[in-house]
This record gives sequence, C-alpha cells and structure tokens, in this order.
Amino acid sequence: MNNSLALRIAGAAGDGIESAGEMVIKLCSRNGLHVFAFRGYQSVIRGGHVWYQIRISNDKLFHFGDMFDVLITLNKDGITEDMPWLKEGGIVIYDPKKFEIRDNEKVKKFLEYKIPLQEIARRFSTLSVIQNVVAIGAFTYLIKLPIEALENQIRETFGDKSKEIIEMNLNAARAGYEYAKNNLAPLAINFDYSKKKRLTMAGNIALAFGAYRAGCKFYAAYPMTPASSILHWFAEHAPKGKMLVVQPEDEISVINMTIGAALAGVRAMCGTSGGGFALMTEAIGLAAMTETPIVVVESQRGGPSTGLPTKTEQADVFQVLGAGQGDFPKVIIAPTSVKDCYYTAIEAFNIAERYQLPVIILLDLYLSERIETLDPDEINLDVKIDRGWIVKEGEIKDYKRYMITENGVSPRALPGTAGYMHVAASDEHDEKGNLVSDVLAGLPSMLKIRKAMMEKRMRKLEYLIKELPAPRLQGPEDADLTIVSWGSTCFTVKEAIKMLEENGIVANSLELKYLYPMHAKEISEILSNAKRTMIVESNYTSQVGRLIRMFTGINIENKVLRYDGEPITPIDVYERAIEVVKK
Amino acid sequence: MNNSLALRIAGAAGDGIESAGEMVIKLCSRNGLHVFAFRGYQSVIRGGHVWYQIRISNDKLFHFGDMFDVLITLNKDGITEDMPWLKEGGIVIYDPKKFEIRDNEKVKKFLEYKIPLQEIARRFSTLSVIQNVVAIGAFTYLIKLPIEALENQIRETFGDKSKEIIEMNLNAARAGYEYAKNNLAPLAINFDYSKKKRLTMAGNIALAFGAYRAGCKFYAAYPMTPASSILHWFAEHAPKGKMLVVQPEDEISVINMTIGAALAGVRAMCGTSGGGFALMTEAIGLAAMTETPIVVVESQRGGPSTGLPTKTEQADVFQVLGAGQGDFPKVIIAPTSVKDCYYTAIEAFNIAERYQLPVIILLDLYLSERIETLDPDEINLDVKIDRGWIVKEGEIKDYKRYMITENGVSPRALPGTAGYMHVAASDEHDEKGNLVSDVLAGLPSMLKIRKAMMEKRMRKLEYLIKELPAPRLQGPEDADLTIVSWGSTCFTVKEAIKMLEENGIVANSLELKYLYPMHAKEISEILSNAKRTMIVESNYTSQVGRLIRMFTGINIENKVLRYDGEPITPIDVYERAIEVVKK
Amino acid sequence: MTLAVADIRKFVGEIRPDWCPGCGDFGVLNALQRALAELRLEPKDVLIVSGIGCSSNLPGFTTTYGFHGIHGRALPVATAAKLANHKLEVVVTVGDGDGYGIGMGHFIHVMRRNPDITMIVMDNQIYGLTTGQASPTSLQGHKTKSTPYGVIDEPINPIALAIAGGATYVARGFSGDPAHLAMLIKNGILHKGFALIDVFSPCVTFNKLNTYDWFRQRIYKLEETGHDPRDIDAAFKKAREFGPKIPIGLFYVTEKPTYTEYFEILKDKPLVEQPMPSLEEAKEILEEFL
Amino acid sequence: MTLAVADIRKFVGEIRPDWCPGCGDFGVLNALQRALAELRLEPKDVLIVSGIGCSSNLPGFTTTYGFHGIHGRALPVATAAKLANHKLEVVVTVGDGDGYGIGMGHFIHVMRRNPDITMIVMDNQIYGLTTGQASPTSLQGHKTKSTPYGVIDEPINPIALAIAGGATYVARGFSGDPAHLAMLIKNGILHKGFALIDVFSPCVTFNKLNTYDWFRQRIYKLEETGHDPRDIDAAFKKAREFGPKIPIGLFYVTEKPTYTEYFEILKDKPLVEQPMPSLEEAKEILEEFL
Ligand SMILES: Cc1ncc(C[n+]2csc(CCOP(=O)(O)OP(=O)(O)O)c2C)c(N)n1
Ligand SMILES: Cc1ncc(C[n+]2csc(CCOP(=O)(O)OP(=O)(O)O)c2C)c(N)n1
Ligand code: SF4
Ligand code: SF4
Ligand SMILES: [Mg+2]
Ligand SMILES: [Mg+2]
Repeated sequence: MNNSLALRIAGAAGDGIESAGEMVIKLCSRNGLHVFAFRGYQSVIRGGHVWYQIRISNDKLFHFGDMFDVLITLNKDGITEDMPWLKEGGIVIYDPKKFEIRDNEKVKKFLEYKIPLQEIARRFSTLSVIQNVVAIGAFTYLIKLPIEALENQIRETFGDKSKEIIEMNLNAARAGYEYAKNNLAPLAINFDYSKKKRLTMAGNIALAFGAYRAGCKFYAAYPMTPASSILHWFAEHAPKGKMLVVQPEDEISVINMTIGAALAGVRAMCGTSGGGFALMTEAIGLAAMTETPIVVVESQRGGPSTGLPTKTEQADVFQVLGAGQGDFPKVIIAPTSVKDCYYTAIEAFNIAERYQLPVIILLDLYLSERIETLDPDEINLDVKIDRGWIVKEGEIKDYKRYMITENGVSPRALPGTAGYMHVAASDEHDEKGNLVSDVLAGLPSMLKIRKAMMEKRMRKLEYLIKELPAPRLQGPEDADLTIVSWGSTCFTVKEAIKMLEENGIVANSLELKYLYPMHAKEISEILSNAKRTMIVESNYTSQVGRLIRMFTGINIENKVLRYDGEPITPIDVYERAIEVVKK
Repeated sequence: MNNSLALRIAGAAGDGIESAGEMVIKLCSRNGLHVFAFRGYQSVIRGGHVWYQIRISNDKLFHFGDMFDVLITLNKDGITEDMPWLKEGGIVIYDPKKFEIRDNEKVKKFLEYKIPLQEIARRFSTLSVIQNVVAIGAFTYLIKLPIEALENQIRETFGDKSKEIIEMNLNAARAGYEYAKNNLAPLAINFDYSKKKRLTMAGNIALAFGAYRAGCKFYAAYPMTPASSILHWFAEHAPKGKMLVVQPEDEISVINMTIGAALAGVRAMCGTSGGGFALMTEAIGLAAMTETPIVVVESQRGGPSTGLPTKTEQADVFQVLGAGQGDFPKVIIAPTSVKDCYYTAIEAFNIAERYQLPVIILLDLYLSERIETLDPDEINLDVKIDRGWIVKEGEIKDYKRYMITENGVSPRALPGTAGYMHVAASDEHDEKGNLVSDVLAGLPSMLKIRKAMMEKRMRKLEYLIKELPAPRLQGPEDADLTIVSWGSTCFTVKEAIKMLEENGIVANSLELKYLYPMHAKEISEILSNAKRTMIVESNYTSQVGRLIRMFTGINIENKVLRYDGEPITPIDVYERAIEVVKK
Repeated sequence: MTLAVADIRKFVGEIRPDWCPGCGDFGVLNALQRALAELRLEPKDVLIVSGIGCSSNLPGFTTTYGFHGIHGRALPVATAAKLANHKLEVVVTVGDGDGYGIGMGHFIHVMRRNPDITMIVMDNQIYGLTTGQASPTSLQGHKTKSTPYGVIDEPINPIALAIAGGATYVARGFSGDPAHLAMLIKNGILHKGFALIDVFSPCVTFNKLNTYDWFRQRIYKLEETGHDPRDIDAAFKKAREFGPKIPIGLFYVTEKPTYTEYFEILKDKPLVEQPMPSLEEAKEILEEFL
Repeated sequence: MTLAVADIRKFVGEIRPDWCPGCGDFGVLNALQRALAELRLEPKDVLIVSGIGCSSNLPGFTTTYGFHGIHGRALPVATAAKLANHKLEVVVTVGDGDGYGIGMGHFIHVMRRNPDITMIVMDNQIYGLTTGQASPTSLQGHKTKSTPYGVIDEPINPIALAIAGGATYVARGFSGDPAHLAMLIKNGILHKGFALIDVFSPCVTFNKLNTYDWFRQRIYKLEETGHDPRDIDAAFKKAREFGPKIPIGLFYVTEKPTYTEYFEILKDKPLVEQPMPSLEEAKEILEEFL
C-alpha cells in the first residue's frame, strides 16, 4: 500500500487536458491530500502534445514525480511519447475503441485499464472534452474516493454554468465511476482523506497574491509566457483589490509606467519573461538612479532568444545581474517554492521601498506554473509592511531628496507634498537632485559629489545584505556531499536527498534565494567545509555556479545541468550524486 | 631640457577649445612629434568649462599627462578649476586684460606668460575664437617651431574656407608668434622636428576606419555620446567607401537593421553607448540564435542610467556579458589602444563571420575620444578578410542551415542563392531551421535535438578561444607586482610601470583584451605565479576583477578603481602600487 | 491570369501550418502563395520576414527564404535586408500585436523611408500565441484574458495611421476572401514603395467577437464604390469608417521615390555585390589622418 | 488675465537654464511658467516629466516636482504617475527626437488612452544635446552631422499622426511667440484629455536651416482663419500644410473620456490614497485557493 501516486493525463492541445488536471488537483487537495502538479505544453495553440502530471500524497511533496504510476491518455501519442516515464508495472487508462496498443509498443510492463471513454461520454454529450470527466470519474473510484467528492468538485467548478451543463458533467462523472467500480480494481493506495482542505497555488499566483497582500496597487505587463498568468490574476482581481492593471504597448512602456506609478507613491510591480526583460534593462538603471522603488518579476523560460517559450530554464541570471549600464544597486531574489513566492513578493516590496531601488524576483516556468498544496496557515496574512522613509509635510527642514546618509537611503517625498519639490533625475545629480552632468561635470568640486553619490547608492547593498537572512546548510553538517541549488530546483534537491538517504548516502543542501547581493562569507564558509560539492541548475553554463565563484572564489566542480527545457528531476540529481560520491 | 610637454587649453564651451586643440595636435604630429590628447567637456552645449590637454613628445606616449606644464586659459575658470593639475613651476598663458590672477589664487608656484590675446585678435577680427589662433601662434614660438609650420597647418585646416578667412587666421597666428618672440622666453624643451609626419586618430575613428577596411558595408546608429563620432565618420565616408549608413528611430531598430543587412550578406556593424546597448540586448540573442554575424560597438560612459554622458567609465562589462536571455555564444573584445581599435574592428568581423555570432567591441569614452599619433606603417592596410563558410550555389547537397558540426559552425546561405532556402528562426529549431518549439517541444526526440543545438552553438566559443592569442605577461617575470588592466587603461598602466621603474620598483603587466570568452587557464597561471596582484579599472565594483575571479577563482585583492568620470592616471596607479608593494 | 496548381505549390512548404483549424491565417498564407505565384517569382528571390506570434510562423510554411525574428522587429530587419540586397522581394508577415503594439515605432518610421517592401498584418484583434489577451486593435469593451472587464483603450486605426504616416500603398483585406486578398497582396508587391495590407484574419480560438460572420456582415469593397484611392482626404474619411459598415480594399496609393533609390551607390548594383575596398581606396582615406 | 510677476516667479527655479543663448526652449519654459501661473496652480501639485535632450532639461529649471527620465520614455512615466495620483497636473516636456523618434511607439499608444496630460514637444528638427544629428522632423535634404549629404527620410508629421492617432487636443506653437504659446499650453492643460502641443523651438546652434526667421516668414495662426478645430477632415488638411505657409494654433479638439475616468476605483479617490487591503479582504481572496 502506497501513500503517494503520480498520475499523468495526456492528449492533444485542445483536448481539455489542463482543465482535467485542475479538476483532479482540486479533488485531491480539497479532500486533504497533498498535490504537486506540472504541465507540459508547446508554443502552439492546437495540435501539440500536452500533458499534466499530478502527484498525490498524504505527505508534503517536493516534485511532480520522476516517473508516473498511472497514465490516462486520450490519444495514441500518450503511448508513444509518454511511455518512457511510466513506471514499470504502472497502469495505462485508455479507450480501446480509439486506438490499440500494439505489442511492439509495450516496451515495458504495464497494466491496461481499458475504458470506453468515448462511448460513455456520448451518452451525455457530443463534446469530446466530456471524456475527461468520465476518466476522472473512473479515477475517483480507483483512488477510493466516494463519488460525492467528485460531484462536489464539479458543482464548484461549473458553479457559474447552466444547470444542464452541471448535470451533464455529473452524469458523465458518475458513469465513469460506475464503469470503474464494475470493471477495474482500485489502486493499491492508502490515502488519508480525513485531513482538512488545502490551498492549491501556482508560483505565479502565489506571487501575485503576495504582491496584492503587500499593498501593490499597480501592475503592468505585456503578455509573455510564463509570466502572463500574473497579469491575468491581477486583471481579474483589480476591482476587488482596488488595484490598477495596465497592458501597454511594450515592455519598455511597462517598466517606465511602473516607475511612474511608484514615483507618485503607490507600490508598483511589473512582470515579464527573458525577452521582455531585455527591453526593460535600461529602465532598471533609471529606477536605481532616481531611487524609485519598483518590483520586477522575471520568469525565465527556455532561451536563447525566443527559444522554447513554453519550457523551463534558469539561464537569465546574468541578464538580470547585468541589466542596465553602470554600477548601481539592485536586488535579485529567487524564491524557492510556491509558498516562498508569496513571502518573497512581500519582502521584495519592503526591500524596494526601504532601500529605494529596483528588486527583481527571478522565477522560471517550472516554479511559475507548478502547483503545490499548502496548509492554509502556511500563508500568513498578517505580514509586516515597511514603506521606508517617506516624508510627510513639515517633517523635515532643508529637504534634500538625495541626502547622503549612512545607509545610503534618503528621504523620499511624493509629488503633491508641499515643501519638498525636486526633480528625480537619471543624470548624475547632487543631494538636491540638481544635475552635475551638465555644466559642472569634471570640475574638482563635482568629482567629489559624483564619488559621494556613487558611494551613497552602493552602500545600500552593504546594509541590505546584513539584514537578509543568510543561507544555512540543511541537513547533517558532515554529509558526504553538499548540494547547492537555487530557486525552482531547491525542492527537487530535497527529494533527491531523501532518495540518497534511503540508499545510505548522506547529503546536505545549500538553498540559495538571495542571488544579489550575495552572502559571500557565509556561502564561502559552508562550501569550504563541505566534503564534496555539487550544484544543480537548469542552464548550460552553470550561471549561479559562476556567480558563486565570482563572489567566493570557490568552484563547485560537480554539476547537474539541464537545458533541454524540462525541469531537473530528483533522479537526475540522485544519479549524479551517486557518481560524485563514489568517484 | 625636456623632450616631453603637456599643454592644457581651457575655456568655456563655445570658445572653440576643441578646434584649437586639434590645430595644436596636427601642428605637432605633422612635424614629427608624438601626441596624446584628451578632452574634458560636459553634457551641455554652451557654458560648461572645457579643456583640451595635449601631451607632446619625441617618444611614443601612453597618456595625456597627470599634470600639465603649460596652461592656456581663455577665462578665469581655467585658473580656479584647472590649477590643481598644473605642475609646480609651470606656465600659465593668459590675457591680463581679461582677468587677473589674485595672490590668494596662486596656490602653487607658476610663471605667468601674459599675452594681450584679445587686443591682438581684434586687430584682425571681431570673432573671439581668433584669440585661440593668436595663442597658438605664441605657443608655436614657445616650442621653437618656425611660424611656417603653423602657417601650413592653417592653410590645411581652412583649406575649404575663403581667402579672407585664411588670411585673417594667418595674420593672427603671426601676430601671436611675434608677440611671444618679443616678450617671452621659449620653453626648455628639445623637440626633434626632423621625423616624418605621423597619423593622428581617435579610438572611434580608428575603429571606424578598421571596419571600413574590413569591408563593412552597413553601419547603423542612433546618436549617443561617446559613440556618435563613429556615425559621423561613416556618414561622411559612405559614398566614397561604398557603404550605407542609416540612423533609424531607436537602437532597437539599429541592431535589427544590422541583423537584416548581415542576413542579406553584407558585413554590418552598429554602435552605441550603454543606454542604447541596453535596448539592443534582446537582439544580441537573436543574432546568436539565428547565427547571423554582426559587430556591435559599445562605448561606455559614466553611468548608471544617463549618468555622466560626457565622462568615461568601464562599468558596462556585466551589461554586455549578460546581454540577452539564455545561454548563447557571444564575444566581447576590449581593444587596448587607438591602434588596436583599427585591428580589433577587422578581427571582430572575421570572428563574427567565421563563427556566425555577435561580436561586441567594448570601448569607453576615454579610448573612443583620445587622440594618439601612429606611424603610418603601424596601420597595415593589407589585412586578412575571412568571411567564413558562405555556401555558393550547387556547392553542397542536402543543405542544412544549422547543420551540426564539430566546431559548431554551419554553412551559411545568403538569400537569393538557389537551392538553399530556409528560415532563420529565433525559436529553437532543428538542423534545417524548422521550429521545435511549437508542436514538438518536450517530446523525447526533440529533447535530443534541443540539447544538440545548444551544444553546437556553445561549442563555437570553445573553438574560438583556442584561436585567440592568449594574454602574456609584459615585463620581467619575477616582478614585485603584477598589474592587470584592460581596454583603455592598459596604456596608463604602461606609463605607471615606467614611473615605478624609475623609482626602483619592478612591476609587470597583464593586459586583457579578450574578455569573453576568457583565457582562464593562461590568466590563472600568470596570476598564481605573481608575487602581488593589482587590477586597474574605471568602475566601482571592479567588474573585470569579478570576471577574472569568476573564471579563475583568483581574487585580485588590490585595486585601483575610479568612478568619478575622469580617466585613471598613471599617478593613481603609481601611488597605489607603491602602497601595495610597501605594505 | 491562368495559374497552374503547380505554380502555387512552388511556394507551399513541407511543414504543415500549426494554426488552429479555421484560423484566418490560412487564408493569408494561401493568398500570399498565390500572389507570389502569379508574379512568377522564384522562391530563392523572396525573403519573408516575420516577428513572433501565431501569424509570424508563416515563413516556416513556405519555400522561400525566411527570417523569423523577435516580437515586433520584423520591419527593421526587412528594411535593411532590402537595402543590402534590393534584388530580393521582401515581404513582412506579422500580427497586430507584433506590428502595431510593440512594433509601432518601427511601423510609423518605416513609412518615412518608403522601402519597397510589402507588410501584411494578420489582424485578429487579439494576442493569439499568448492565448488571448487584448491587442492594440481589440475593440473597446472586448473581454479578454487581460481585460476581463472589457478593453479600455481605444483601438488604434492602422489605416488612418498609415495614411498620416506617409505610406504609399494602404489596403485592407479579409482572409475570408482570399482571391481579393491575393489581388491586394499582388498589387502591394508590384507597388514601388512601402505597402501595408492590414488583413482581418479571425482568431477562431480566442476572439469570439470578431468572427468571420462578424466581418461578413460588415465589410464592403472600396472597389465597388466610387472611392478614389489617390485622394488622400477621401482615404482618411474611409479609414475612419469602422461600424455597421467597414470598407476593405485599397484606401490609398501614391508614388514617391523608394528608400533604395535615394542611395547613389545602389544605382549600380546591390550592396551585397559591391566589392571590398581596394588597397588604393583605403590608402586614400588613410591619408586623411596624416 | 492679470498676472503679477510674482505669480510667474513661483515657477522659476533656482538653476539657470543651461541652454545656448537664444535657444528656442527659453520661450517654451517661459510660456509654460506663465500658463501654470495663469492657472493658479501650486508647484507642489504639478509634475513635469521629461526624457533626455536639451529640451528635457526643462523640469530642472522650474519649482515643481519633476522627473527627468531616460530618452523617449516620458509618456509611460507620466501616464502612470497620473493614474497613480490624478490630483497631480502632469506635463510632459520633451524634444522631437525624444518624443517622435525613440518615443514614437508610446506617442501613438498614449493617444488611445487619452490620459489627462499635456505633452509639449520642443521641436527643433535636430538632435541638440548630441550636437546636431538629423531628427525625425528634419526636412529632407537638411545637411547635419549624421547626414552630411542631406536627410533622406521624409519628416514625420506629428500633427497628422496625432489626429490619426486619436489625440483630443492637437496644437502647434512657436517659441518666438510665447504669449500665443502660453495660451495654447494653458488650454492644453485645461483640456480634459491628452493634449499635444508641438512647438517650433529653434536650435540656434545646430539647426541653421529652421531659424526664427525661417518660421516667421512662413507661419500664420489658424485662429486668424476660419479653421474649425472640431472638424477632423479640415484639421487633417491643415496638418499637411508645410511649405511656404505653415499654420500654428489649434488644429483639432474633441472630447472623450479620459483614462482615469475609465477606472471605477478612481472615482472615489486617487490610487495613492487608497488604503492597503484589510485582513478581511485578503482572507476573502485567499479562500479562492481552497
Ligand atoms: C519582447 C516580447 N514580449 C512578449 C512576447 C510574447 N509574445 C509572443 S507572441 C505575442 C503576441 C502575439 O499577438 P500578435 O502579434 O497579434 O500575433 P497573433 O498570435 O495574434 O497572430 C506576444 C506578446 C515576446 N515573444 N517577446
Ligand atoms: C537610449 C538612448 N539613446 C541615445 C541617447 C543619446 N541622446 C541624448 S539626447 C538625444 C537626442 C536629443 O534630441 P531631441 O530629443 O530632439 O532633444 P533636443 O536636444 O534637440 O532638445 C539622444 C539621441 C540616450 N540618451 N539614450
Ligand atoms: S490561436 Fe487564433 S491566431 Fe493562433 S492559430 Fe489559433 S486561431 Fe489562429
Ligand atoms: S544646442 Fe540647440 S537645442 Fe540645445 S540648448 Fe543649444 S540651441 Fe538649444
Ligand atoms: Mg494578433
Ligand atoms: Mg530636438
């Protein structure tokens, strides 16, 4: 009896795989299970081969599963394309009337659970997507959930649809359930349905919700996979959340609007992927120079250039690090889980406003789109909002917008406040904001001002890094191997470490969230004390490996790198770890 | 008797300081002297304080002079602002009728050479710029050149002007000469005027000329200091050089046009500074992904953001390194002298076409604008042009634009060639150029193609680095100190090392030109063997220091960093070197 | 003109278009292939440049040279490719988001230069490839993924902008009428100078408002009225007609020198065929530095 | 309106403009200061947003809030600042290169949204700050540093583009006539919606062609003709007049809802004054994830 299971639903784009997946996810999470789900799709609207993989368990999950136990496939491609990842001895659910599996296609052992999906579905509707509901009905039986659970779920999902539609779905679900009950054996699982409902969230949405919670009032974006769902969430929730959402002509406008809104005093954020971010880089420097606090989300996808728009990668680290000409303070944070996306959004706004600089949140498709379950109390709504030093009328004399201070942070006055009028300028300026680039540049007195302003701005990072929680080694100190990961891959490593443990190998883990500024001292200490080190990241050149070496001098020699567009799996990490430890 | 002298001419913007400087430069270079000149000015058209500093010598020069020996100032600002850099005991040439130097302004000892510039000038013209000519006339006497030398120079310079104008200038020059002869003592210099004429070139112009020589047929740019003079040179020489020059609506258009022209088969280049380059980053990836060879010039200036538009800095290294999302091959070359600008342009085109990728030439204002003299035979016109693998009709069967090869380079077919039609795509593609991002992404077979294509592209850098000349240590191997410099600062270090030598300290020098890919092994070896190391660069964070550490693990602990907008001087390097060696 | 099927086939690529069944872009592709065939062009002499979007996948479905660049930047690539080799027939095929959203700056500026290229915009009033957000031509009130409560911004008017921007050939087609569209494209390619052909090309998946039917109920052909496409004022009036009646066809045409013609050195031969500078020529320029 | 010198002084900053003596931008600055004074605005309530260029230095010479951003991007900054606090009077002051060159995309798109901001373009038909290259409004044939053999591209027509782009107030002034210009600016600010005021503002240093005299010989005032600024066709005709006679004044005006008005939540109070979400509100949204 297992208490964990991975299901893959596969079919053609347009087959409704996404909504079928979502229904399964909700069905499980609302019945007290943990879920971890991820979707495979292409940069095409119809006709590609798509899949949704949903891992279900009584316990917290860290990955959607290297392999899956059960495959529901709506077409033959599911057999030819998905078979490599079906577990030996797994189950394939399919409609034998639609296609047959030839012997030469049985490259491994599996059980065939044949269900006449189409035939059953036709009883209720001519819509082919109803087949999914039949299959989910059967699956509900197989995982030993009562049909009522699915019925409730259907009523919720189609709440705003007509009675007929709801009935049609209910009937299809029941028929699938009945068919399975009469013909198939339930799975050997032992799910505990007594726990309370869990939240399900994708990384992007957790981040959007966190931003909302932090008081973000302005979100701007130009559509771009995999960041678009943030835009959609904000657009949907704008009236309720008293927020403005704009979709301007391009990403240059997006970020400059974000700066404009922040200048006027609201918390403002924008989001994009690598290509859109490339267009924003000039204005990242503008935000830093004018000391306007903004939050920019970059969700990475397969590059270079248009690359693999619907696939994951973590290869934009140097793009965000190098964004904008010149030396200036910026912050790069890569949240490590869906939950962390929520808290990172809040933290990002607090940092941005406390230090009056641009904060970049670096996600990737895998974190943006994967779905995790959370206990409701894991999302603490009672969070600290720190808007930094915004001066009120009359509060200060001899106001200087860019006053030189110990930690580099100067008093910020919002337009409309009497007495503090000034120009926020992208040219080098003195404490008052007056340009020194024009008439004065190069004169002896101005060389001093320039130097002081550069140092004032750069000091922010020195102070900030002291405030940020330093990374700590997770797991036993004297492990055989220290695995470094960042962002979306951290959870994968957690799972790999469990697998290693089960095989008698002790590994510990260094998860990095703050990429820049970096905790060089602490990381250096940890890595110097490690027996062996290995880094895990989804790119070709080991970008964060390079970053670490740049700031610590330490070369992490062993690497798990993947750049084919699919997320790194625990198996990838596990296998390489074994090699490293054994060599 | 010195055989070297530094002159500074100072005045208000609009006083004609630039053309006065140019006249002195030509006067000297055409009479067989070496010159090294640099200009200080501001981001304002009129009213700023500007200067031109010209160092003159019998020998090759590497800097415009930490301090100057002679100041010609047209206004009082020259006294208040330029005095710090006048050598103790130097000479100030000024018009006592225009202003007087008060005792409290004499912060150091200097000789006053008073010339009634205005009065003399008025004899010939009401144009105030004629004062410059009078001053240069006097200067000609002071450096013991016959007046005929200046007369010839004036005739050349005003060759296309009216007879009256030429006469007016000649008379003013003669009058200045006469006045000096009658009233002032010539300088204690020993210039050798017997050598043949030398070329004078600014870095930008040497680069433009090199590009022309390399067969560049298309130059695109949007005006931006300090890159604009490349545009002006190309625009001027387009008809003669059979080139097209365009100035489109923005830098995004600039680089995409460059790609379009290169695609169609001509050698194409574009140029900008940091802010414009920020807008180009997306298309850098496009060039790499479509494997279109382009050359992009980025001349750095004081950042961040608009920053100090007319001042120098070397702080865009990470911007160019990180340009564009994803991992892909690009090349970054930072020429180290004016002469090197010429050869680098040619090399850049050869690399771009041989490896079908974007090559970025990284200059800075100091190198772009400084003027050096060269012996005519230092500019070899008989250079090698290597256009790489361009396939002719019928040459190849089963044509695949992105054929996987050992060194990653595939056969390039120009549109218009029969039989090789294909699409060059920014999406990931197979060898034929067909997209794999669309219907196929994520399928098992396509994961392989993706991986192979990534590796094919990245292999280019592995092959290229082997071809590039590795950096070598200059000077004695067992020096007390190894000084690392790159780009525009290399020459400064040369001069500093001479100063150290004169003071009994032996330093050697590692000059870096190829920043990416980097000769990690060679650099690592050199630095590991050094007694002490020090890096010299014009930025806050020691960007190339970081780069070196990233690729070698070696931290160059001692640094000479300057970020006030002025070029690093030999004295800056010398003083820090002494500290480092003595500590 | 009689046209053998084989002639069109010459432009039909190996890759089957991956558009949704019924997508308007099929009609555009067919019309373009037909126009190229009717013009008796050789695939090797045609360069189709696109950006990113469903529509921008078009070059991959033909047999010509193609460049599938980045979002919004087809026009600069195409302009320079034409300058570098003006023997090529250069066609730009993009979406409304690509051409009029992120690419707006280039769109306005290309018209000042009047390069002899033909720009076909598959205007489906939606962002197709990114799964259905509002585009610059989405109508006010349209509910999309990014505007669940309806579009606020007024749609841009590409025809009016093209006329004001100085385009020399301004037309609109409908992918539901490929013969008419092919005629517009053919004339656009024949036209000496920059030709814009905005095409109503319905997105059957994400735009449930502006469907084939929606257009069929509204469109009429300018050719069937007395419209004089040489009259800029009449054209500007017609350009603003977008309600119960929507005109398609040729709005405006005029003659101006093309970009290529302005460059003296191109009179002789295309840039790509010009020789590298000789040693003598280089020496002459080097003299300037002495 | 009687206006004390003190009223204008209120908007005169401490920093002396660093423009060349005689630069057209002085007239624009004066006219703007005058318009703001006549409108009895308080400096604290005015936000002047600019880009980069000689002209874009303007905010530094006033006493209001200012944002001196990057080249070409003033409009997005200004649009969003206005959305975030619509109590602010937002004015954009940029050059022709900034507004019509690199900023063209934003220029066209801002008009669709009709935010209540006033855009003043100091159009000197040259790139001033970069020392004299051709700009998008440079006339054909004009010899500049980047076009030593004369400009090739046809100049863009900002007035025609603004009309085609949907601007609701389209005017042109001349910095040599600051009283008239101040009137245009004042009415532009009073106008509810996006107002464009293109200003002939000669660059005395780098544009030796389009001088004060050049304009004085050509310009006439639309107000002094029978021009009806509510007639879009007449406006489009007038917009194309650019030869021996060049009209200045108000070309076109109309009414449309402004951007701010479209957002329900702004009816109540400016965005910047809206409270953070309460714990209850947040809880309610969190429920959606259960
Ligand atoms: C710089 C950049 N931003 C955003 C995207 C994402 N993107 C891809 S296609 C597209 C819009 C597609 O709409 P349209 O141009 O109208 O073409 P359609 O798909 O409707 O044919 C967008 C925004 C991108 N590829 N690059
Ligand atoms: C992205 C970018 N490209 C180029 C520049 C350089 N630049 C500064 S001002 C300017 C043009 C100035 O012309 P205009 O906007 O007409 O203003 P003017 O100086 O004539 O008032 C340019 C190209 C820049 N600052 N940023
Ligand atoms: S999503 Fe729309 S535009 Fe894209 S292929 Fe489908 S129908 Fe065509
Ligand atoms: S250069 Fe031209 S635009 Fe700039 S300040 Fe001088 S006159 Fe004015
Ligand atoms: Mg579209
Ligand atoms: Mg201008």
